[in-house]
Amino acid sequence: MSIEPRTDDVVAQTDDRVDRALGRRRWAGRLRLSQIHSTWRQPSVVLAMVLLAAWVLAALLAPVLAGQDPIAQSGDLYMPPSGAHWFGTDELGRDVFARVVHGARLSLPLAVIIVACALAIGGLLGLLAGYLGRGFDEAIMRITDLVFAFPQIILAMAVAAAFGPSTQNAVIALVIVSWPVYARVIRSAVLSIRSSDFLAASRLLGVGPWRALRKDVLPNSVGPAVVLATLELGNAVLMLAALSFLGLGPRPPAPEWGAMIAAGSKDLSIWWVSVFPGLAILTVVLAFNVIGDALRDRLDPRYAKGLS
Amino acid sequence: GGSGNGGGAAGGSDSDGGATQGGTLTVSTSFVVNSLDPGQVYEATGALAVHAMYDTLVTFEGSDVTTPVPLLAESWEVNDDATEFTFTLTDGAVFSDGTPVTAEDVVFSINRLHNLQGSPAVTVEGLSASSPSEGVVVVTSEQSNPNVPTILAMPAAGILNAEATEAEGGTAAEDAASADAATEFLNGESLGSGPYVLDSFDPASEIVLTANPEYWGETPGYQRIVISNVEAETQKLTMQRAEGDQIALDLSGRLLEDLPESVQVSASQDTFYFLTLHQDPAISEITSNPDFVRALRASIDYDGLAALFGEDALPAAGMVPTAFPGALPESEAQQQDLAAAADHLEASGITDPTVELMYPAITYRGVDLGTIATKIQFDADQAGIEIVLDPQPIASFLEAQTAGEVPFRFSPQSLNYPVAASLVNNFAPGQASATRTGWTEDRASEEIIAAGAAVQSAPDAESQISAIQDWQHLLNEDSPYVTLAYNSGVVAATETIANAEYSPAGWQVDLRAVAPQ
Amino acid sequence: MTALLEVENLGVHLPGDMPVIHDATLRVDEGEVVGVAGESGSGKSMTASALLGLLPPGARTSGAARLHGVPQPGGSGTSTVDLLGLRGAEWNRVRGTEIAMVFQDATASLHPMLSVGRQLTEHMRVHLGMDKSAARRRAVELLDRVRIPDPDRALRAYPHQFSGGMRQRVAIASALACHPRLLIADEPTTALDVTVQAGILRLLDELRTETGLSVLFVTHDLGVLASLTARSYVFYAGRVMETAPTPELVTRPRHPYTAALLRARPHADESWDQGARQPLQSIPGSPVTPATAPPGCPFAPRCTHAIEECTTAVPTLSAAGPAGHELACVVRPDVTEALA
Amino acid sequence: MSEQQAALEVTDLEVTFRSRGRGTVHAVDGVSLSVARGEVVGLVGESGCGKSSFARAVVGLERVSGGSVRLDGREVQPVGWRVRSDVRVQMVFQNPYSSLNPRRTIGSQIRDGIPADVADPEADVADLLERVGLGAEAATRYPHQFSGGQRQRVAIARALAPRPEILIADEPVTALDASAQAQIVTLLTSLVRDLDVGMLFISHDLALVRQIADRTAVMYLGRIVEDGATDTVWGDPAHPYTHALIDAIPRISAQATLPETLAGEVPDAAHVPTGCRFRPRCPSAMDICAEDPPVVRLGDRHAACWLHIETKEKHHV
Amino acid sequence: MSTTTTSPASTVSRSAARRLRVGGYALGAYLLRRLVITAVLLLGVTAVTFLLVQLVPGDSMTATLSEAALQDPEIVAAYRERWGLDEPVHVQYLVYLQNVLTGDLGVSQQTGRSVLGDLMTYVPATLEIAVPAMLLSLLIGVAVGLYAAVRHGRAGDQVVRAGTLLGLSTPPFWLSLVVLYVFFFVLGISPSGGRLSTYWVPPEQVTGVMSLDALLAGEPAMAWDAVQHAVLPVLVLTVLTVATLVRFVRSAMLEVLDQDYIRAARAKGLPGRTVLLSHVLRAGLVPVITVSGLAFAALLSGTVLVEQIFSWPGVGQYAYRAAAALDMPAILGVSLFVAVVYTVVNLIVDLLYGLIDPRIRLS
Ligand SMILES: Nc1ncnc2c1ncn2[C@@H]1O[C@H](COP(=O)(O)OP(=O)(O)OP(=O)(O)O)[C@@H](O)[C@H]1O
Ligand SMILES: Nc1ncnc2c1ncn2[C@@H]1O[C@H](COP(=O)(O)OP(=O)(O)OP(=O)(O)O)[C@@H](O)[C@H]1O
Ligand SMILES: [Mg+2]
Ligand SMILES: [Mg+2]
Repeated sequence: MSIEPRTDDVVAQTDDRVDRALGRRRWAGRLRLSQIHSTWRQPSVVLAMVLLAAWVLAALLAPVLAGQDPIAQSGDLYMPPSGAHWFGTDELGRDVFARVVHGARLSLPLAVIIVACALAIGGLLGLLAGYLGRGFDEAIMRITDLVFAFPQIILAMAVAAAFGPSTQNAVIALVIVSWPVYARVIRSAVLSIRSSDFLAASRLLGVGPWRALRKDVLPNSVGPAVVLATLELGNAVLMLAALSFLGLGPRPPAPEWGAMIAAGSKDLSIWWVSVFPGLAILTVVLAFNVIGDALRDRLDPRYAKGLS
Repeated sequence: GGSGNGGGAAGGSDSDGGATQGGTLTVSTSFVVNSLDPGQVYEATGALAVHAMYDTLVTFEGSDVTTPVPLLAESWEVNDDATEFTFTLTDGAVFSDGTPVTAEDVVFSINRLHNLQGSPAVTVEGLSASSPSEGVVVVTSEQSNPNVPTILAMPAAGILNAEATEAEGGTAAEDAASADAATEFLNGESLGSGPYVLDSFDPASEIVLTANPEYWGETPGYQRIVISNVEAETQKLTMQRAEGDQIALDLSGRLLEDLPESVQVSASQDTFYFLTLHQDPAISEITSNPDFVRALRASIDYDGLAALFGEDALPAAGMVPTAFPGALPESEAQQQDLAAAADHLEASGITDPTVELMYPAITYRGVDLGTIATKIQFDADQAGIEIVLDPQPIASFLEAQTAGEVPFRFSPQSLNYPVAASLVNNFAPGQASATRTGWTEDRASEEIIAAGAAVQSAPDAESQISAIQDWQHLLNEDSPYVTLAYNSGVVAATETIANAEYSPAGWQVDLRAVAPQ
Repeated sequence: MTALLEVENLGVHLPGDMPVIHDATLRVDEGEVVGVAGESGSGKSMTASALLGLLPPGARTSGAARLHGVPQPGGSGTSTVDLLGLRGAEWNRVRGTEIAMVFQDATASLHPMLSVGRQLTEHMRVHLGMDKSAARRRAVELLDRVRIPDPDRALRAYPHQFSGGMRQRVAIASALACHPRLLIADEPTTALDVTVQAGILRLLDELRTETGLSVLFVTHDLGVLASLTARSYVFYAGRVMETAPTPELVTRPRHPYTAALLRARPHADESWDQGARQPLQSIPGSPVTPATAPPGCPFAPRCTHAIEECTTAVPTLSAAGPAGHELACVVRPDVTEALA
Repeated sequence: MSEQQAALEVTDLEVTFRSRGRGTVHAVDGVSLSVARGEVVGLVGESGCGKSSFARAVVGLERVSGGSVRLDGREVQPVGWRVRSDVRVQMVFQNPYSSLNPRRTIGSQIRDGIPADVADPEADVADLLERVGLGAEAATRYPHQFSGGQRQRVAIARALAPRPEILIADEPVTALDASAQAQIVTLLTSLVRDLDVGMLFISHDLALVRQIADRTAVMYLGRIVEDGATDTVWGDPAHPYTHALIDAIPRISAQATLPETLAGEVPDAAHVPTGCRFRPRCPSAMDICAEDPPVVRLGDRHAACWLHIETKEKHHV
Repeated sequence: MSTTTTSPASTVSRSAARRLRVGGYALGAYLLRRLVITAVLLLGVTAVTFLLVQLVPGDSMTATLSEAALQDPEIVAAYRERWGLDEPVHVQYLVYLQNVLTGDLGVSQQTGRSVLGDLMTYVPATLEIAVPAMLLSLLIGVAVGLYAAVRHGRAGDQVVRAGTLLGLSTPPFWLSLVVLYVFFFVLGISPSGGRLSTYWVPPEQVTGVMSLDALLAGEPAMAWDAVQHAVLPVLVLTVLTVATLVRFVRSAMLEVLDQDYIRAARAKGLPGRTVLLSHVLRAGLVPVITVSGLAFAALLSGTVLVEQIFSWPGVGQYAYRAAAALDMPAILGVSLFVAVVYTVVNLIVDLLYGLIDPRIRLS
């Protein structure tokens, strides 16, 4: 008998466990359309989709829906919610309802832009890091380590402060702090594909490394990225609001939710100025989280059991 | 040991001091304090604390900033052309370490202030001090300046213990700006002769003063004063549920509404808010266009804007806030006139102008400057002027402002010292602020240059007042400044406090005088 | 021989109303090694789990599973317990002390972070009321019994420090700790090499002869079944297809399914030494589960002997031939010939 | 069979892994083996003995640290950063679920392997699918629409697409059901014979290898201990390890008989015994076994064992 | 947060994987390797921050010097020399590094005090709310996560799931405002902000933790007051962290519950509580520890906004003020501090692994 450590499989198992605990799923299956369909049938997901659809609609139809100009300083200042102003008016007499509704036109597209940029940058770097390995991988991973060593909000704040407050700079700051997550997730997906038999088989058939990257690696690593991106959409809305709250977001008079909360926070007695935009953020982020969560469950059969 | 009690009853009850002395006074204000070195202090909270720790030659009482009264100087004389001021020091004044205050200390302090070249040094530009004999200090001004006593009442002119300061690396020599190393020490310990001494200074949260046991004058009102860094909205909540002796300093406008009856409020309109438009066409073709400035001036809804500050703010009539002699009467307040704005805009020859408005992203006296800027943006838009807002961190704003290349900016302004003429020294063509907006003498009308000179050369207070009013009328016609509104400095205090009066002198409330009732 | 366990018409439905076991009937006598065979997914493990109350949460059972001779809680006399009726803490009367289980993957069935000693002794202390040192002494005995060298050292070691075969021995030792009368072994050798498998099979056989332990041995390898068990059940789609004494079952199967299974495997039988090489014969089609099974006999679609009736009538298990040979088949063709 | 001209010639192949904490593992340590066209060679051995490492090294998926792999005298090109132009050696993997790209159609995956000069690749794909017993319409479907056995058929079709001369099958049926196993094995052997392709069939199911292989090689701890015609190897094993393997197989018989056990366990590949690696477990170990055993030729087979050294002549290969 | 979820989630596959590969080599070598990695990381942090500060348009000079002084090139030059602003960027960086190595983080331009001194004042304040919040989150996280895992798929689990999603979706600054509004403004049962009611003379700083220092000073009433001030910030930080933790604990425990060794433990007839507490919990703790390390880092970043609203004089507020004032030494100091915390926490996490999991015990 041998009482000796068998490190290899131990390490492999433990790695795997940690990965899973961190939500970094080793990508095995694929996200099928049918799975998405059945995901969509859960009541919570349906609710989240409806909520999200409502927000998208609100964003699209904001001018019609809001009834009032979100930047017109036409009303009395600090009016509590009433029939004329459903959510009251703010410190400049603007209609809070109109501003909350118009806020969606800002937060939703910006969140999408942030996530798309971060996904593009992080995805590409992660893909190459996982596929090329060695020096490039090492370099990318050290850079991501570096970004992780800063708390997200502090780094974003520093970047935004350094470049000056504006929509564009807030987006840049948030892309800078969020791309590493994608790089990591895609990289670990790619790593598992890199050692997969189907990639080996492809290469054995004479498929070149770059074609294999495109045909075999890329399509199989988008799944986790899609899930992550959905969850990160919510996070992007939150972070953008946080930056705005600190005065580092879109410039006034843009009806940004975080900035609106900041305005309301100056005086607690006018609670409506901050409560409604807060609820707006909450519902949007919640919708993204519920959907992302359900997608993640779908990707990982371990969780799916409890849902059906 | 702690003098407070957990029961929440007034901390003002006395535990171990004299019968008239209170326990702890809490002053809540939202602050960014850079230094408690008199030679460096330049913002309101620093001035508040420094004023309590450092005696000056002369001072003001209560809210009256017109008549300097003796403090370390028991009397003073001025020569005819107001260039030489001779102060005779009082006997018996001692520093907190017990050493007597001498003329050397005064000379040292004034010269150090000058040579440090810190922010407050502007006020003593052209002044120098010397001591011809024991107990006598002579301050000379390069130009005639009747306001020297007022300047020397400012906290920055607080008298330091020269020997002790030098021991900590301080110097009053010419090269003080680079050689002086006492500031760091002074941020932890005070070296003055005032009724309070510095106990601790935490730039983020609080400044704690304790009564100076060696104080040579009357026993200070409290054993301990805590100047606490509290956001305006929280100050309001604190006042609503005040426990103990509390003063709040940022409760202006709306925040004053529905405070308990018992809270005493004292206010004085000593601040103005204004827009500055750069006059150099190389910087901006638009802002340097006088008709454009007029169009903008006419587009502002002054009443509505003042309302944003709260009930007791006023639309501006001229540059001098109402707290000071020389302010224009309320009846002359500017009015919105969109038709005129349109005419001016047409006259300017500029169509669809777009300008970027830079301002510091801060809350000042409980009012978010972004809110005001947004209102300006909205009003200008009514007149067809598009304004893009550019909020900047305060440091960036100051840097850009100093660089003098900002086309269009918005900021609050208070006086360097509580005399309206100090504005002329700063804003008249060719003066410091004017230069930064490209308003050189060749770009200004002779008339306005002459009006400014008239203020400076006014022989007495009365003629100075009318001169400054004329000057303001001219500014309203044609200048790079659009003065928007006056706002009050406010002191809100619990009913248990006496002498909690707002002073436009720069220190907001005289902590030396505040005492339990 | 007296019956130890009698399972009658066991049915198991997983949550979502998915049937996985259908009317399974089986029996284990005292001191008997009984085999259960069948293709993957035929419900072998589910049957084993049902007997220990380890079905996935939300699973429903029907039928009965009687365990005889269970000591009364008070300590006087014995009684029969219906395993399917046990709830919550009641199971602790049976688990470990009456029925113990060995799982397929020994690596997975030992806690990776607890020492072997702890895993061997903790239930002894609970069930047998032993103190630490007594439990340890017994653990050493057990390890010795399952041929683990240097048991003292082994007690302090952790599972990852052992090889696969050794881990399975440790798992067996742990299962035997509280003197169970029935050991359920769910494919305990499938993951092991043949040489290691041989050792485990021998160990189980020794335990049976020396201690009179009953074993319910689950496997999909008919060869393993033949070498160890006295009687066997063949499962298909959650049903018992055929049962007989093992030698009879593997040499003279009656059910077309059993015969097909035997034909599909490489011939490591008596003809081995003659070196006969015959082509392998696969079963057409693919296995079904109770959920996807057609009406009638679940094997009918793949059965070469199927007739019209097979697709309608569900065959039940009934006697066929000598001593305990039963099968569930309507046609009952003579399938033995084809094996030769 | 040894008269046949061997297509694949592996000589003294070595594969080494270095891992932290375990040291260097010589997973394959000087293995020589040949496979001729139309021939099925079985490779058996216990878990961890290096079968997969050998297979992957042969096709070029694993870095070779010694020896050579030649096909018709030409080095086999390893899989690297260049497009692999020589595709005459192909592989079928163990796990049918992970060896197909879940996101591409079957057809597109097979087409990857069709030589560029084929006029109608689609027809070729259809033909391959028919050959492995799937309809041509399978080409448009995705892997998840197939069962494990069917997927393995697809994998075989794919491996055959570039007209390989040698097929390496690494435990191709281990993950399958008994009946699916029979189907796949039958399919593989018949295809190999029809197309005159050589096949290295790796398995730990000795009975299965015996059933289909022309020649069998037995591997222990990174080395071949015996190889020769299947019937000879299984009928009269020359190496004690082969003997032990055969005796450990459970048999079906009317009398229940327990399989024979083999003492001890496979040592850790990072710390192999000196001399004959089987020595610590060998029932017939002798003093001389402390030295590396010679490879002895015994008629139509070889065995690396000292037992045969007195009687038979000595061969060093 | 994405560590939080996810975000946290979010998030360190590489280092997690690497740090586990420790089975074979000795603790000394391992620690040495970690130290090198940490040093490189810290170097990177300083470099990045430094670069960022160079990008900033303003510098502190204008905020400090008067206009007249700014016009005077001599004074400007003297000032630049004093703060080292006259050197080329890379020299400035090297000077800074040299100072850092000797423990001198420079003088904050905003507070005029040594950055190290500032950190010593503000860090304990932050820890005073961060540590209780973390402990509370762990406690609740493990308990609720375990509960949800055990009730997998049932009503209890769904409720927990909904709750955690809600927690993850709540903007922290908004939540702070809401609790302040409710507990202070409406109900009046909590103090408004700060660490201590002003009528107390703060105790001498011993531990830096206000309530402890008050107790040491023999003032239980003051300690109680300090505790009351900490309640709301701790509450908000807990809500923010606990959601992430619950989700991780739940999934980790679910995974463990699914393992054969848990079935084996139950098959042995061990009481349910024993199985849960000594078998499930133990195995599930490994990933939970990893996540706790990350969650603590996320929590520290959450303090920026929370401290802002509760006027809590901690590092978060310090960082915000430093960023707003572009106070270079302070920004660098905070970044270094956070990076050190990050790496130290990760190191502790790694060492804890070794304690819990014998498979990766350091030899
Ligand atoms: N946790 C589960 N949830 C849902 N279905 C399950 C679960 N476990 C098993 N099944 C299904 O139950 C049926 C019986 O499974 P069981 O594990 O008993 O088969 P088995 O005969 O043991 O197979 P194997 O030889 O693969 O171990 C199968 O159809 C399987 O798909
Ligand atoms: N990538 C690798 N890194 C380190 N060691 C490896 C690696 N791959 C294989 N090994 C080691 O090499 C040895 C041979 O492994 P290999 O997979 O070739 O064996 P095998 O005979 O195929 O086993 P199995 O029957 O389990 O598939 C084993 O000890 C294994 O641990
Ligand atoms: Mg099973
Ligand atoms: Mg293998």
